[in-house]
Amino acid sequence: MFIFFIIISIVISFSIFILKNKIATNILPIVFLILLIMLSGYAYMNINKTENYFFTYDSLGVLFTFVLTILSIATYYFSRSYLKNEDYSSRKVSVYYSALIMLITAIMTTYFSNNFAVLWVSIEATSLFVSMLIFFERTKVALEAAWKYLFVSSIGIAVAFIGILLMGIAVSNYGLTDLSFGTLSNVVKSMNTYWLKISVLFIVAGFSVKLSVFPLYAVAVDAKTIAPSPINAIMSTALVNVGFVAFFRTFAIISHTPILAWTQNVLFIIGLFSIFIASIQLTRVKRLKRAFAFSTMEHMGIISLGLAVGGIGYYAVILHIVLHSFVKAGLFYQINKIHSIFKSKWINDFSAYFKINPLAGLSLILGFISVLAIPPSGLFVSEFLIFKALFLSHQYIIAVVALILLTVIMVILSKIFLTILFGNVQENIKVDKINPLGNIIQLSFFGLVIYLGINPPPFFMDLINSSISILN
Amino acid sequence: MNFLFIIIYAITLIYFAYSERVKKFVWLLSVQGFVLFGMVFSSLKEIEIFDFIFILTETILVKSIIVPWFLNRVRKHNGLKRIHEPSIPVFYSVIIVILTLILSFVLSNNILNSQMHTQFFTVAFASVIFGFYFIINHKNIFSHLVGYLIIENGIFMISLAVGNTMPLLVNLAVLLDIVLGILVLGVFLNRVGNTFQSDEINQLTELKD
Amino acid sequence: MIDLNKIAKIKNNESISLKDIAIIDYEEFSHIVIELLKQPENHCLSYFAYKSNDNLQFIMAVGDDKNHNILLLSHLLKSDEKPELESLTKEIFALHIFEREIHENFGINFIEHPWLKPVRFANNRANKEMQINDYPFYSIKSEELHEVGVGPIHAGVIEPGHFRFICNGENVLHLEIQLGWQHRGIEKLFLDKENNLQRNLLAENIAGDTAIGHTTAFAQTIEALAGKQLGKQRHIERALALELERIAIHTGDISALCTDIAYHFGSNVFGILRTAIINFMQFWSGNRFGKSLIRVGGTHLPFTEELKVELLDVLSKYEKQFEEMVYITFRLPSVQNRFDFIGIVSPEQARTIGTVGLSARMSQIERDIRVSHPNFAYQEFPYETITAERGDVFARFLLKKKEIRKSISWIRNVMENYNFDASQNEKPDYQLKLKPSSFAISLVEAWRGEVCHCAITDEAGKLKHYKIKDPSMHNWKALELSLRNVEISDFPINNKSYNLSYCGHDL
Amino acid sequence: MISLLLILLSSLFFVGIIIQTKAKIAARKMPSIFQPLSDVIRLFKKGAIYSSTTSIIFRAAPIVYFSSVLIAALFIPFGGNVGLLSFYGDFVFFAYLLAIGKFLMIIAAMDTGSGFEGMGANREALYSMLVEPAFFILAGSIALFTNNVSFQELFSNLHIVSSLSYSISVASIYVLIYIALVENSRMPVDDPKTHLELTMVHEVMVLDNSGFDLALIHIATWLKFAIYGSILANFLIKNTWSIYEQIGVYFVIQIAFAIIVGILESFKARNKMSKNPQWIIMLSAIAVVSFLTALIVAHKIILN
Repeated sequence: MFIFFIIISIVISFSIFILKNKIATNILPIVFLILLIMLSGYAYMNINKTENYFFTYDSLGVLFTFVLTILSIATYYFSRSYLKNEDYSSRKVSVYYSALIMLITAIMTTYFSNNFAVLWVSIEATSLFVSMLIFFERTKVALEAAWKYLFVSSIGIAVAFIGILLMGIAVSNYGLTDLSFGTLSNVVKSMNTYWLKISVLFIVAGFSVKLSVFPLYAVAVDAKTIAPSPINAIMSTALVNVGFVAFFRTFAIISHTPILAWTQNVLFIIGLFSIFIASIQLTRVKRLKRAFAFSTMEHMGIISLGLAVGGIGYYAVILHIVLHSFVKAGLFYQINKIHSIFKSKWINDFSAYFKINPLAGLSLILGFISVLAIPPSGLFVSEFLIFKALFLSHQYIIAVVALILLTVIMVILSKIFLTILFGNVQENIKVDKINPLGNIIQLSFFGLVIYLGINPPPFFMDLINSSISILN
Repeated sequence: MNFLFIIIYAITLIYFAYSERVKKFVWLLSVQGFVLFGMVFSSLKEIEIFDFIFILTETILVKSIIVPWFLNRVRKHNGLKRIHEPSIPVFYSVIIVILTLILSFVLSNNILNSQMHTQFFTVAFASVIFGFYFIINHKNIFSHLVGYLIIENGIFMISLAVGNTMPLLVNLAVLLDIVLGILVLGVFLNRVGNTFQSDEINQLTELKD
Repeated sequence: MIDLNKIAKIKNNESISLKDIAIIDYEEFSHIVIELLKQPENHCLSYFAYKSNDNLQFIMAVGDDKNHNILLLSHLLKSDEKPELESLTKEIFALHIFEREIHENFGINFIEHPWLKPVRFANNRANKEMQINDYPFYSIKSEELHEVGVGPIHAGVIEPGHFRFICNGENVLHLEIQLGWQHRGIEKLFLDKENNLQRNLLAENIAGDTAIGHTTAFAQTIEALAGKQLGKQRHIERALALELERIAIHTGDISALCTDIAYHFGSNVFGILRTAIINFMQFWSGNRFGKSLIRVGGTHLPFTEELKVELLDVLSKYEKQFEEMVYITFRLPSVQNRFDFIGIVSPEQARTIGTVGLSARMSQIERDIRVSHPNFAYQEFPYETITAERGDVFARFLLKKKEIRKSISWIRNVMENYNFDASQNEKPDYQLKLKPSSFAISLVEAWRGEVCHCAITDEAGKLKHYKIKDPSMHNWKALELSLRNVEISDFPINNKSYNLSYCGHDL
Repeated sequence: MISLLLILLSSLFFVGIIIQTKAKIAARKMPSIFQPLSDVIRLFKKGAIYSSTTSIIFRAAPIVYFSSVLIAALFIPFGGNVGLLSFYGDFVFFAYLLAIGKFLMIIAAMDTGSGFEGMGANREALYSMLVEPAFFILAGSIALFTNNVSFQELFSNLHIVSSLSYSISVASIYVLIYIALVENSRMPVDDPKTHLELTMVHEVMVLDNSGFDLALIHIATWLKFAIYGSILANFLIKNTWSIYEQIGVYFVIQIAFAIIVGILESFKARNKMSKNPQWIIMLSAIAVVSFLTALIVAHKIILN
């Protein structure tokens, strides 16, 4: 089934690319979305089923697929308005959609792959398609960002590949020939810890490009600054989740080996450094998207901490990343709106958004509350759980330092939000007819976050719990 | 016989550190491709026709013919300067590459694993480390691409050392990486060359706030 | 905007009555000069002073490269006035050398000139107390720096000149060049000798490697003063000789550059090739440098159809070997490594110091008399300027090669389209009657750059002042600039790549 | 004894062959092969002139330089025959003997107080310093390879059998040829023909030497070339050959070496001065690689 999905997606993407006409760009993406919904339903039905040898519908994958499906639908909606607003040629539009469809397919492949090689190949594929989308506007800056993203993520992925190869040593010791996660987690236990440590370092450092955490955070931030906002919504959420999947799978393999404690320390370092760098960088940002890119980095830092601390942290981490996906997506859709109203990308050019567009202002406030993890945001619940886990495992220093840094970030982001929301209306701002549907989608995202945080439905909890069951 | 190729590979790394000419970089990459082929060929225990064809395409065709040809085209298309000035003087680069090689040989000596061909590690580590150094050291995009390819060659050798039992999957990954990476990177490089009128990396600073 | 109507305008190789050159006061003069020279198409050809009834008359010739005009400006410093003028150098740096020369000759104090000192220590210098031995070199006081002095006597067989380097280790921070050891008082000799043949011989010896260039300029100046119109063929012959001289010297330079980087193969082959060309000159004129070929008012050695056959033969042989050797040399990595990015003079710098000829063209400045002020031959057979981009030694090396090719194709064009007529043989006329109280100017693009000769006659039609400007005057400064932040061991190749004239500068 | 005779003999024509090769390539008339010899004889006939600023060092330097090179020549073995002097670790002594002579030349150049000579001495000192590790690493790797530490035993135990030992000897010969070029101040490091003081290295150092002293310096240079040529020859000569074969091959190698030098100098431009250090360190780098190879061959590094 999954291999058919990939083939059909490629066919759809390719035909959009070839046909280049309005009908294709209007209809085919919808066909793809329907396919996506069907696949996520199918995956949920056949949970833990292995298909085509390389793919397994495991709970984490299914959970993320749900998120991706919802985001894809929203992204499609906002992409339409984005493309219409700027009035791009049908050729560019077709490139946009075909790349987007391939990106979503590649992301799906990473979620479901049960094998390091396939995971690695599909992550490589995501960088290719993302860089095509980053370059979409064809400006000098876009080119710069796309080039840097492609180059550094290629290097990051090469580094990760070295790690995977080293892990392959363990497998080859047993005369096995596949790199599936199941096999690996069975054999690495008896592997030389020295080599295992090196391989973990390589893998983590390499995939940090995708998770946009320390050490290779910079290019992802740059890319997110430049990419079209709907793409940004995918990049900061589903693509980051790809990085998380890679981290998580590696961690799952390691979790039963003697180097677990060491790996946890590595993750602590990554997490703390990411939050620290994000807070430093946030003091200097001038572009709105960049601010949010660093906010993503901060959240991913928290997730690393949660993954490192374990226990209740595992649950919180999955919850956090799912909720973060919805919040960030909603915010990026909103940023798209802000940019098109103020015709600028710089924070200093924005003011009095609340007066100009009250409904959007309201949803921005809600997003603001959500992203800063202020109750009733669901992120508050997950963050609270992570810090609780930190304190429970006596990581006081880390917890306190992280909290202080989070406070700093909160202050800076609040300042940015206040600048945008209030102040005097600028003279040259003309507001077009406001379509409430977009805001409703965002509001429903933020509502979903609150709902999932406070009262998670049982199937959702089940998925999370079964995802983390391999860790415990 | 295998050691001979390893030694030649080590010497190509030294030449990479030594030379500043763009043409030389491309040429050296091509040589490395042939050396890699030699390595694979001499370490093959029995020749299976499919494996053999695959390796032939990957090393000779891709690494030493297509990629250098493509890079040469990019170089000419963008009218790159003949010399790429590194930020660290060549003198120190040569010393660094020597140290890297020694380190890498000593490291490989300490690996005790009967399953691996530790001989490949000797230059593979050096190649990866040097590739990173090369990227850091050079200021321009084209050289970055070259550095990336040096890393790729190092990875290829690690996969030779490790992937005795599972060559196909590993090689497929490397091949995909090279073809997609280089073609797309190259296309972007062309565009960068067209847009920025210069191949210096310090031109690419508009993104910083 | 300035009113250009007031300013006297002539073409190249023309004369004008002195009274048609309006004398304006210095303030207006400076204003006009600054306005003019700020435009990139204008550059100063010559600026000199001469004694006229105890007063000092200054004349400046500005070349307008776009409209092919030469603008003449003049101002007067009365004998009772204080010998002081506001320096124009601080606005137009290219004038520094002219003001220094006037300072040398007449002791005029140019106020706020950045580095006012005599160009050379001529016999007829104004301030006899200044000695060349206590020449004020620029110096930097620092513990880390040291000075290296080279010359005036050199290890190779070259002319005298002193080079003072201020170095930081192997790197040159500053180079100052002091010339003037070669001063012969040529300009004065032109006035002393009454006979045009004697003058003609003098012109051939202004600079040995530019014999044709200087002699042509001289002959054209005198002919302009006499108002004599030469036949077409003479002009074409002169241009032909000029191009042959260019090919020969450029080939020699390429050979010498190869020698300096110890590429002996190239050095030898290009040396041999140069011989082929100068041997043809010997065949034509009896002298390898073309001396005695160009004479005032005509020539004893007209170019003939037989010579044409011979020349084409020589050129085709030359070209074949040249192309082969060029293919090897210019691609040789060790040669490229040696020349690339060394001694860069940026287009802005080159424009500021007012370089001419090859030194200007190496940094994208299209300054070429053959195009901007063509004489008859280049009007009939137009020449296109070629420039190089980077302004480094390699650019100069490359430009020499390209100019050789261009010259050969120009000669071929002439050979194919012009039939030399043996009946047109004007003999030299040394008794030409010069117009009284006139000014004449002649510009020639010699191989090194523009050669400018100016002459002024008195009321009786005798030469009153003769002014020679060799392109080296401007271009030595380019050498100084290209040495900045270059290793001292790269000085020889820089020097050779310009191959500037000592005697042409010293006069 | 025989090796000393051979070195002396071959030194007579070595530079002559280089000059002849270069002349041949440049399509010029060749000077006699003994032209350098007659130049030196002419110099011997002249008296030396000393600058008034120089001290005893300047006068002593050429003699010390010459004798150090001459003594160094005594260490060179030939085929199975031991050199006149030979002891445990003599190649270290050999290298420092040459260094002493060079050192004296350098301070003698400083002694003249001329700016140029100081500059040249400075450059020469730098290059000698850089080339030293190359020589020692190379000697070390051959010592490791053969398990011996004196010249004679190094060469007599050198068995080139496997492909790796071939690669070691190829690398060694390559490095040795270039070490010889650097030590003798030839192209691409230095141009012996140049007339430009600013680019000179060795030539500018001996600018103030004249007559007898200059002749000694010239002869020392020839000897040095012949010494390096002999070392190269020792690489290739097999002990099992008869003595006549060995002598024949020896001269062939010496002549080939001279011709190679001549060809190198004709078809290549010299290095940029700032490129020289990196060019010389390159030799050390290649020597290191051959050292690593020797380690593998000697099973000091165990790889599978």
